[in-house]
Amino acid sequence: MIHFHNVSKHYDNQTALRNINFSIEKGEMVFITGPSGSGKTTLLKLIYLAEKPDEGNISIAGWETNQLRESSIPFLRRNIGVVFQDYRLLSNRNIFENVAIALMIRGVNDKEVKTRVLDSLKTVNLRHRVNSYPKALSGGEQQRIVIARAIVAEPTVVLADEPTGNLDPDTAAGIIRLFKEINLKGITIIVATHNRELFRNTCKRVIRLDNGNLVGEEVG
Amino acid sequence: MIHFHNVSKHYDNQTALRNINFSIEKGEMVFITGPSGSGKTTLLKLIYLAEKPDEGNISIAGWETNQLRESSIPFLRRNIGVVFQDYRLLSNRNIFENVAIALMIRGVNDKEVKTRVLDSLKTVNLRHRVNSYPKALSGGEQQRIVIARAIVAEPTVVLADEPTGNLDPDTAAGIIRLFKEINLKGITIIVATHNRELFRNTCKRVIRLDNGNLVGEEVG
Amino acid sequence: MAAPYAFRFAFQSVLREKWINLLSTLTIATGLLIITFAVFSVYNIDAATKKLPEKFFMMLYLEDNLHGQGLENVINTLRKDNAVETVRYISREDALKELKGTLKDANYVLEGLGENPLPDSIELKLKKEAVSPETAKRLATDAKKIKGVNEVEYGEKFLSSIHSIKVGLKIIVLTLIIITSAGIIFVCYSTVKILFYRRTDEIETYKLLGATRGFVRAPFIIEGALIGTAGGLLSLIGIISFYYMVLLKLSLTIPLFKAILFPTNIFLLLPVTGLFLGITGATIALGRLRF
Amino acid sequence: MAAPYAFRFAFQSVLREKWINLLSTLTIATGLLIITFAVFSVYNIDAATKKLPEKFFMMLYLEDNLHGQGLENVINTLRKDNAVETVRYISREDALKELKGTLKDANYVLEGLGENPLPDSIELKLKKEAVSPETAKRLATDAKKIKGVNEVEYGEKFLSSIHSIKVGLKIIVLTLIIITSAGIIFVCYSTVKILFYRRTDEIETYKLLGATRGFVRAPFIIEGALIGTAGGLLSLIGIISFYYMVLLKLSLTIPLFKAILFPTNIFLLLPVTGLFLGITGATIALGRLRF
Ligand SMILES: Nc1ncnc2c1ncn2[C@@H]1O[C@H](COP(=O)(O)OP(=O)(O)OP(=O)(O)O)[C@@H](O)[C@H]1O
Ligand SMILES: Nc1ncnc2c1ncn2[C@@H]1O[C@H](COP(=O)(O)OP(=O)(O)OP(=O)(O)O)[C@@H](O)[C@H]1O
Ligand SMILES: [Mg+2]
Ligand SMILES: [Mg+2]
Repeated sequence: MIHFHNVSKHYDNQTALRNINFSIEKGEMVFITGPSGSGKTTLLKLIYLAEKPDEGNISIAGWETNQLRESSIPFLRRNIGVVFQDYRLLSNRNIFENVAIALMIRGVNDKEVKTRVLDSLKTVNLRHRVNSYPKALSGGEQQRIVIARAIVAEPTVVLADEPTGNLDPDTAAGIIRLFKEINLKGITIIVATHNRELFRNTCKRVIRLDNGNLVGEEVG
Repeated sequence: MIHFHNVSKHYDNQTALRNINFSIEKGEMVFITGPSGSGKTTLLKLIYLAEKPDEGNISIAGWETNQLRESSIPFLRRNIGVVFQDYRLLSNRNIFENVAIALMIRGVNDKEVKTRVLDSLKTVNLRHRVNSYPKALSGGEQQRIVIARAIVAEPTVVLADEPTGNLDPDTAAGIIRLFKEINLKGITIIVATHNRELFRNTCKRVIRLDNGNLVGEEVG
Repeated sequence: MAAPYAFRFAFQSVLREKWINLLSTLTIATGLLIITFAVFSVYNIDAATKKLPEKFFMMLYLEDNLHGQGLENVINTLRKDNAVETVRYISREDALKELKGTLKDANYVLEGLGENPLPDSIELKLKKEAVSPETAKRLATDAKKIKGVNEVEYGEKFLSSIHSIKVGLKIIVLTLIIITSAGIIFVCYSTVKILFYRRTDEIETYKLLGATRGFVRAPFIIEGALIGTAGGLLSLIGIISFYYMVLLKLSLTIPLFKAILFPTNIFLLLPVTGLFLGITGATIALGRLRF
Repeated sequence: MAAPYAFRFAFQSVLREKWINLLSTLTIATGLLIITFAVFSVYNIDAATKKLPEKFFMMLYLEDNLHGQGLENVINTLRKDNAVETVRYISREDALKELKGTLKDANYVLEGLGENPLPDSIELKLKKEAVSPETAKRLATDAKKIKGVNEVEYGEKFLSSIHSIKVGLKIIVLTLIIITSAGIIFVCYSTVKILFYRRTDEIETYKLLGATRGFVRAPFIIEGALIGTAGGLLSLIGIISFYYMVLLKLSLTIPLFKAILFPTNIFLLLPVTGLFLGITGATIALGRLRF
């Protein structure tokens, strides 16, 4: 499903990733961990094509990303649901619309949008805040909206970047349980997190980054 | 130093805090914990006067906040360093300027600004990123900048709202150690967090909120 | 299809930022109103100066007692000239009558006159487009060569000053209108552009969620179109109320205003211009979208 | 003191968002340029029409053989009138000379004349500000009552048409300039306002960090002042280049342009107007700051 071959990524005078090799198969659930600034977000960005690798090849669902035409990028992204570390909620749209937009982009009709958005908000326990604006939500509530938006369109891959940074342990555990359920339906899930609690005893693969290097793999 | 007397805060149709009473003495270090949406951020906002209580009284350093003239608010805020949960970094200014602004506002001269900002960036291990812009930093790096900005002006109170949500356990522990050091100098520190690891074995007061109610106090 | 969402998004966006959108709309309206006034002034100045050449004529004084064949010969030769519009024969008697009319209250100066001292003459009018100092000079030289023509007279100074007023006014007014219009169009465009800038975050989010170029662009362009058209309609309302509330009332008391031409149908172009401005501004503000 | 920071912040902000700031600057410059052209046109039209009343005069025809005391009496009575500027006595001999000059080539009509048929007369010029159909009528009636005055003549029609042209032009031009200036000033203000809106987040952050109102406002207002002044200077450069590159060159070939008045020193107001616009726009855009 996802293959990194000798991938490196440099920013100006900063090396974010160095010679990374790994594969993730369809239906897998994988954790990526490492200290602050180790390259977790960069690795996810390479997958959802927000950044291009400086060296090496990445293939996603059989596509070589560096041979992809620019106009196909949106369609590839529609198979990926992303929980952005910085949320990327639209401050001028309410919660319903923020989640609905993921479906609207895919051309889903109004009626289906409504039921699916409300379902998705229910899974993150925020159905009652459907008409609020992002600013009126607590940090953790905002984070759960982002999670709802990432899964509402039932993508084939979910990338979650520090999805529980603002959630208390119980809510966080609930989110991981949710990811596991989705994973059981065959959806590939990649979670970048520094929180060891999340992958402890999950029996899932954990890829460990440090300072841009892949330093090891274990089972959580 | 900080006294809450029967304080309640309601948003539109949402009760964020209900009948809260507590006192924090000068030089204390206190944790506030509770699940997502329990009112931690709201409580801190009442202290730094970003919100007004709907009922009850709050006194800070001897000032009754509801009797405070609006023009004195900036001067009261200058005694408080805040780590905002949503960072509030200025995207059009580089890291140096983002931290320096806390000193500029207080009228510190250029030379002192420079040494103090660099010192402060060193404590959060980001001195080398002094010329970067917030967007070029990882989530955890941004969070550390916010911490640097909160402490750079050596305020008498530090309010930290989920200051380690994007930090790995080692870095997070480092930040708590930093807060403890500052606290030893007599600075009052209030940390709102859902992360139990932070206050475990600190021997500090922990105030527990749930759904807007103060449900208990313990020692971490 | 993305179209219905695009319209909904655009309308929502217009409503949510209503104050700043209203400001842009008013800016565009004002801009178009000013252009319209400028065009309207040019139109009227042009109409007014167009009539000036009609007042120009040349006088040919004929030899005494030129009749029949000789006179016809002169008239026909003149008619053949491309620059000539009308040829009018004025007998010495008619000329005296005209002179008396011109002198009016002072015509007792002619009372002592025994015999009519005036010659027969021919009044030439030139074609409007041919009226110019050069043509008049050429024609005068030619006419003098015709047998039977004694002398040619025309307001040489009058003509050249009229000519320079016409050309001068045209240059001034055209310069002004070109500068003004270019300026106003730039101002409107820049307003729309400033209005849409700093939406990069919003656009970036749409793209990362998998939106196509069309999906991202459509709401912004529709919003620009709405703002532009609204501005155009407002300016149309403005110009029509100006007509009914100012011009029409003034023309009742001051006759000069009756002469002002007001081509209302042309002003229907305003909403279209607004639409064009809005769309162009938004499109250029969005720039090239890269994924 | 916050002042040095304020300036530094403002300059940095101008540089960082240079394109959009440049756009606003150009917008203001264009706006001011257009106002200047408008004012400049009014100024010239006004100057041109001011000379029209100078051409107006009234003729008083006197009784035959009015000399000495009688003539002096008439002249003194006229001089006492407030509306009168000059009183010129024209003897019948001078009048004939003038008529001959006017008829020019056609003055052979006077050849048959034996005795001079013209009367003595007085030419009255009115004070510029007094020239109006009403005053002329009143003066004519008064003058007729003076002993020795036979008849009063003046271009009644000429006067009233000149008058309506003057009043009409003034109304049109003043309406246009008021509308245009109000419009342009609004446009400039709205540009600055749109430029500064959506900075609420930045302002909120400053406030939460403990900044006073002055600290928050100063950089924005200085930035507005910079943009406004730059716009004003640009328009000044524009107007001066227009003068040297267009007007001066045209006046060499087309004499009419020599008559155009160009009050360069007034245009020095432009940067000040720009400054004022920038500051006002920014101040209003910031609104009331609450903590
Ligand atoms: N746009 C950029 N320009 C320059 N450097 C960047 C940019 N984005 C990221 N970096 C740097 O690349 C390194 C890796 O960043 P990345 O965001 O991948 O870290 P991370 O593992 O997600 O960290 P965190 O846990 O703090 O979010 C960091 O040092 C960061 O400062
Ligand atoms: N501006 C607002 N308008 C309406 N409701 C609000 C507003 N701000 C906060 N709330 C609500 O008040 C409640 C308490 O919010 P608060 O931000 O204090 O929670 P929190 O304890 O900080 O949560 P988290 O750990 O998720 O940050 C939440 O239910 C939130 O939705
Ligand atoms: Mg990250
Ligand atoms: Mg919070």
